[in-house]
Amino acid sequence: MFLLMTTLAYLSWFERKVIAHIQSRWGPYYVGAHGLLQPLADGVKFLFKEDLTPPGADRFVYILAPMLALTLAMTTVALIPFGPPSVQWLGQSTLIVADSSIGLMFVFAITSIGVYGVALAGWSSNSKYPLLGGLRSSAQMISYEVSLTLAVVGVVLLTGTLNFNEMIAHQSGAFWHWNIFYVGRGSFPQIIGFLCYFMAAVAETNRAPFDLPEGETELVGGFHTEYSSFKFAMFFMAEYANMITVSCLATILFFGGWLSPFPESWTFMRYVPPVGLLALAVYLAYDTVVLARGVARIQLIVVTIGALVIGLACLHPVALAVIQGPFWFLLKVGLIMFFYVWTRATLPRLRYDQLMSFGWKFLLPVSLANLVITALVKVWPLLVNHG
Amino acid sequence: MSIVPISYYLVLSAVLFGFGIIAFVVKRNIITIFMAIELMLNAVNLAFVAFARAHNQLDGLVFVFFVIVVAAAESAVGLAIIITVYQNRQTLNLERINLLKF
Amino acid sequence: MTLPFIVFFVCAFLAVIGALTLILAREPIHSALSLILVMVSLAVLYLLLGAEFIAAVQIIVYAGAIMVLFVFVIMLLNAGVEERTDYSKLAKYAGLPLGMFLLLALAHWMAHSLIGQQIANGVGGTNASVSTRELSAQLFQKYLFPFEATSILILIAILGALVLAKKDE
Amino acid sequence: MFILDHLWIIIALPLLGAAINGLLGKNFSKPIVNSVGIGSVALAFLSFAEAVREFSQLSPNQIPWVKTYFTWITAGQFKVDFSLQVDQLTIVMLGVVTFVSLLVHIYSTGYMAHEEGYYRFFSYLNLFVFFMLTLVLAANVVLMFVGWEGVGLCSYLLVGFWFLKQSAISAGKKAFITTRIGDFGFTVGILLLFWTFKSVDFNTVFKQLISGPPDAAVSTGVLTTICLLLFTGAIGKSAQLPLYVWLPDAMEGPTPVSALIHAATMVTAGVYMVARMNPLFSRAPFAMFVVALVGALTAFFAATIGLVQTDIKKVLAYSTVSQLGYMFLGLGVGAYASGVFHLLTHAFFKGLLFLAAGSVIHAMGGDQEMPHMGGLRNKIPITFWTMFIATFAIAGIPGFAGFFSKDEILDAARSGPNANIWLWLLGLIGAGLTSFYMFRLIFLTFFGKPRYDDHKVHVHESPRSMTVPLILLAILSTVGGWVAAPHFVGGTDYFEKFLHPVFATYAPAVAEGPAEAFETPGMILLHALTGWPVLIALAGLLVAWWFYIKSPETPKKLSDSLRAPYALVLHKYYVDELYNAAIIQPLLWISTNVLWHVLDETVIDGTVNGVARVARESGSELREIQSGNARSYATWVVIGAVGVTVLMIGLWGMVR
Repeated sequence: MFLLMTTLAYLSWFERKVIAHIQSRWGPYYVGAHGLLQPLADGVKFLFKEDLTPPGADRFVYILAPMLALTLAMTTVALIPFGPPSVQWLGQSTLIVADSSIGLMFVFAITSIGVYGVALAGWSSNSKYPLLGGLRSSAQMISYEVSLTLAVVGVVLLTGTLNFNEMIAHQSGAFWHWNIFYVGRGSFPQIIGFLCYFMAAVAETNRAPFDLPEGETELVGGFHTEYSSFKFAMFFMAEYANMITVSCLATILFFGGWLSPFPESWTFMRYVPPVGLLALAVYLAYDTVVLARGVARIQLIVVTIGALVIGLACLHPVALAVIQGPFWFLLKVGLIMFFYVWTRATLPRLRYDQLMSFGWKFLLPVSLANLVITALVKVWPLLVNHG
Repeated sequence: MSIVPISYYLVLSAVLFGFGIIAFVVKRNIITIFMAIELMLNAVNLAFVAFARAHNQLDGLVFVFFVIVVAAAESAVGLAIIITVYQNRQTLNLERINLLKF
Repeated sequence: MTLPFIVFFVCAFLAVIGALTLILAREPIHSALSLILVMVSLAVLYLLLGAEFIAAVQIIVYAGAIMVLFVFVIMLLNAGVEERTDYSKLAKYAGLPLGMFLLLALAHWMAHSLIGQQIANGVGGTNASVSTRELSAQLFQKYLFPFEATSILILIAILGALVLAKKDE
Repeated sequence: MFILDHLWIIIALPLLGAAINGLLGKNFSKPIVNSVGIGSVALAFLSFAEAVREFSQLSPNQIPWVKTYFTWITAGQFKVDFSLQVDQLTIVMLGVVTFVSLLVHIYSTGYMAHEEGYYRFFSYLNLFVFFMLTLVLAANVVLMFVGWEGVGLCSYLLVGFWFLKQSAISAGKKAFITTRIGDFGFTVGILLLFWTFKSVDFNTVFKQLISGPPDAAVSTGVLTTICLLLFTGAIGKSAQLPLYVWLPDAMEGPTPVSALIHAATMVTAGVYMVARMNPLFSRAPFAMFVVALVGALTAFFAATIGLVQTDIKKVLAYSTVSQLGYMFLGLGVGAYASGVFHLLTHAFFKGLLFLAAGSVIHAMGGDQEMPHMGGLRNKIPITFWTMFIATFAIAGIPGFAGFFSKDEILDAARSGPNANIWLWLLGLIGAGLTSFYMFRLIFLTFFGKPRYDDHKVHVHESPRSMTVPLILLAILSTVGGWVAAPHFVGGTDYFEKFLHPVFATYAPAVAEGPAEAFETPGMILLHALTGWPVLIALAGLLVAWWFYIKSPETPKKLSDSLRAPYALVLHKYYVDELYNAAIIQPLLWISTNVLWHVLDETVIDGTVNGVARVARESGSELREIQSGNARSYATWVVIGAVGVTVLMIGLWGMVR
């Protein structure tokens, strides 16, 4: 849990950093080396800010909304397998909290409920901008959820299961076995599917360029305008949590989850994770020596040592075995997150009608077509064999 | 897993259904009444699933599936109707919408 | 008191509370929320009954789509507190008692229904959770025609909704 | 075996034509209508020819050739297929129908040229052909009945073709209703047939006749009843006593219609039906006798009425009736082949007569009264000659078609299996009368000095489209007879042999078929007597000549001297009046006083109004409930639910 929270927090840091660099700025820098303590500071700020509720707001709903948003957003993570079920700890696989035979559907179920958070928030704080924002964002989420699901169904067709682990197992082999690339008998590479999924996901999580509900310029921050301090933080985190969920899903569905991108035969590839960590450690060490001053230096030393220790620990065979899955998984997720941020940083915001027409008139048909083609390709061998 | 007697589920569904009916009669707001209907449907679904479980056969589940689909369609149309009614009469109170008069 | 019992009673309790609030709440949105509560707890019950797929569908469609629609309409029409009019004397006086009667009668009936007892004697005790595969097989073989029919129904519903909701010039 | 495998084509063609003309014809130009109408029938005729070719290649055990296309009706045991059948009889009828109707179509293009609703006429004609072919090809009674009613409908439509003319309309109605009386019997007959044999398929039924039906309860009585009922249908359709009255009135229709429907084809449907049902009839002697009797009487009476008619078409109508009588006589005495043969020849010469009459009327500019004619033979030679030949044929002058057929019938009546001398006598006299009134017609029309004034009427020969059919038919009425020239005139009697299987296959074991009848020793005597009809025919000729050429005043004198019988005959034995007084008036009275005033006004209206009143008042009470408040409705629903629940729990308690 705590881990998740911090991840979320640091996600914001990560984002700001990336955007900053993309926009050739330094981004958060002063709080700790590379602003590594920035999230902490933010958190503290959120906590100690005054929590005010707009008059005439429906208190119950007003409080309920952000909780709903955050809890739901984080629940989904429970269903995500971070590593192979083979990794056992106290008799049950540790890297997935709850393994359901139809995990995918549950994820969708929960995300679908996620709308309420937004909608209710917009409604309960009775003032028109939030209301509009709420309406818009919920409408947007609903309409994009359709194409999201459709895009995913393609994969479900290929793998023929709703269970994450089975899906991943289905993609085992090197990276050209992943659903997104794999071309084979009765299999249609889901590249289009992925693109649809990604766009839909971006919209689903109300991220730029689909983030009108929160368009500061027109809606003064959208549905959570009225929210302050910790509740706001909840929404904030919920958003990132959703991002994580979505990219995890993408990883699982299209990029073979925790599988290594390389064939089994390349055993030396197993040493990539520790080596990477050690490299990081080295870099940090260099930082420590050359750049950092004062508190930052101490802090950097800590981090460096941490990385060093972990990296070395990972060289131990058991740990090596354990680390494989999560490492690759997190790496892929990280990459996708990077994409996210990238898009946000580069693309301009759409207009609302554009957004809707894009969702219904372009995304939906395309994903449908993709689905149909996939189904045909899947069924084709049968037909041929019969004919 | 389910060592809870089916009859419990049945009673629960009965109770929910009854509440649905009461809401159906007592409430004045069209939307709420509509929700009451949904509630009844849900209760029935529960009974269905329970029975399906009892007989260890899937038909009940399939029927639940159908019920849900139909409910979706129905609510779509119903809400559209409600919106139009509201546009025409500026009220959601069922008792102010007395067009069904001879 | 084993785990299923606890889960069951918790969910049942929640469901009943939800139903009650549905009746008592004067804000439509509260009713909607309580209804959502009912649905979710029902979904959990489905899980308990081993109908995973149905549970998921229940949440996705009911809680995720239908109720969203409701909330939506409520927000759209900005439905406030409902007014307590009593034009219908019949409903005013007869409604509640009849409903209560029906509730109790059904509950009693169900409680003493043969099937309930028979299951209580452990027929349903087998904890095989229905696999989605079997269900879909049923759906697409035995119930293919109804399935298609419902799809058409949906289509019609969509059209109807469009026609109704579109602003007539 | 193309056509035989696709028999439906034959009947589909005219239907198609009818549909095209009927639906689109309004905007068609005449040539298109013609090509569609005639073309469809011509194609039907060709396919008939092809069918004959293929039929000739069938081995005897393949006959009757039955094709079942789909199951038409199924209700419990009652199962009717849409199945068509071809055997020799069918072939003959097919030939007659397709050929004559083809000619009539061609003829009509000339005759109807100046009429309103040209396309309508042709679509009706095609429709008629369609139904007639269905009737002929049907392999079971029900399908046959469809055709049967269909032709009735078409006859109604065509008789009432000039629906602005009151007489035409009423004539159409009369035709329809009178026939309906017979059809009622027919229907009951069909039901009884099914009830007895659990099938309506001809062949199934007939097989059962040979090998005893499932429940061996088919007594001769039942058979007789069935036959009589079916025969009532025939009486109605083929205008026999006592239901012949509609046919003369049916002459209100256009002449081609009279030629096709009321002379050549439809009216012979009854004959065909009886011939088709021969196995049944052969086993019901009494029914046979009735048939023969009715036939003979009709032949005689119709002939007598024909004597004094002045309307040229009426004369022909009555002669048709009497000729049909002959056919039934033939059937009745067991000479099915002869009956059918007469049907064939009659189709030729009577069709010819009507068409010629039509041409005469055409020439006279629509006037049908013979007293207004006279001396036309030079004006319209073709018409004259063809009609003359036809007259010879019908009068039974040796060598012409009618001679053979009629003589065969008379012979059969005299020495056939169930011969009856009295019937023979009736027939004989009838033959004399026939030749008399026919020649009377000829003389009145074509000989003597013109009794019309040239200024008003300008007589002209008809266009080729009308004369060609005349000539063709004339040829056939001349030589047509020889296909069946019986042995005793040295003929091969091909026709007899051809039809033999139809009537012999299911013939009862005891009574030997008519085919053998001619080999009986009585033949010798028979030959001696064959002179009789000839003589009497010639006698008729002479008398006619005497009356209307030699001394034209004799008829006047005669009619004056014996006024009563003359009037009697002139007014057709007052049959119409009789029916009017005996049936129609009482019916009217009952309908007005009982059905209308009592039953309808008091009982039915009373009930209806009472119900309405109850509804209204209870409604005005109940509307209080309709408060328009949906909540109340909801409550009502709940109340209902409670009721049901209480009920069910009660039941449940009982169940447990």
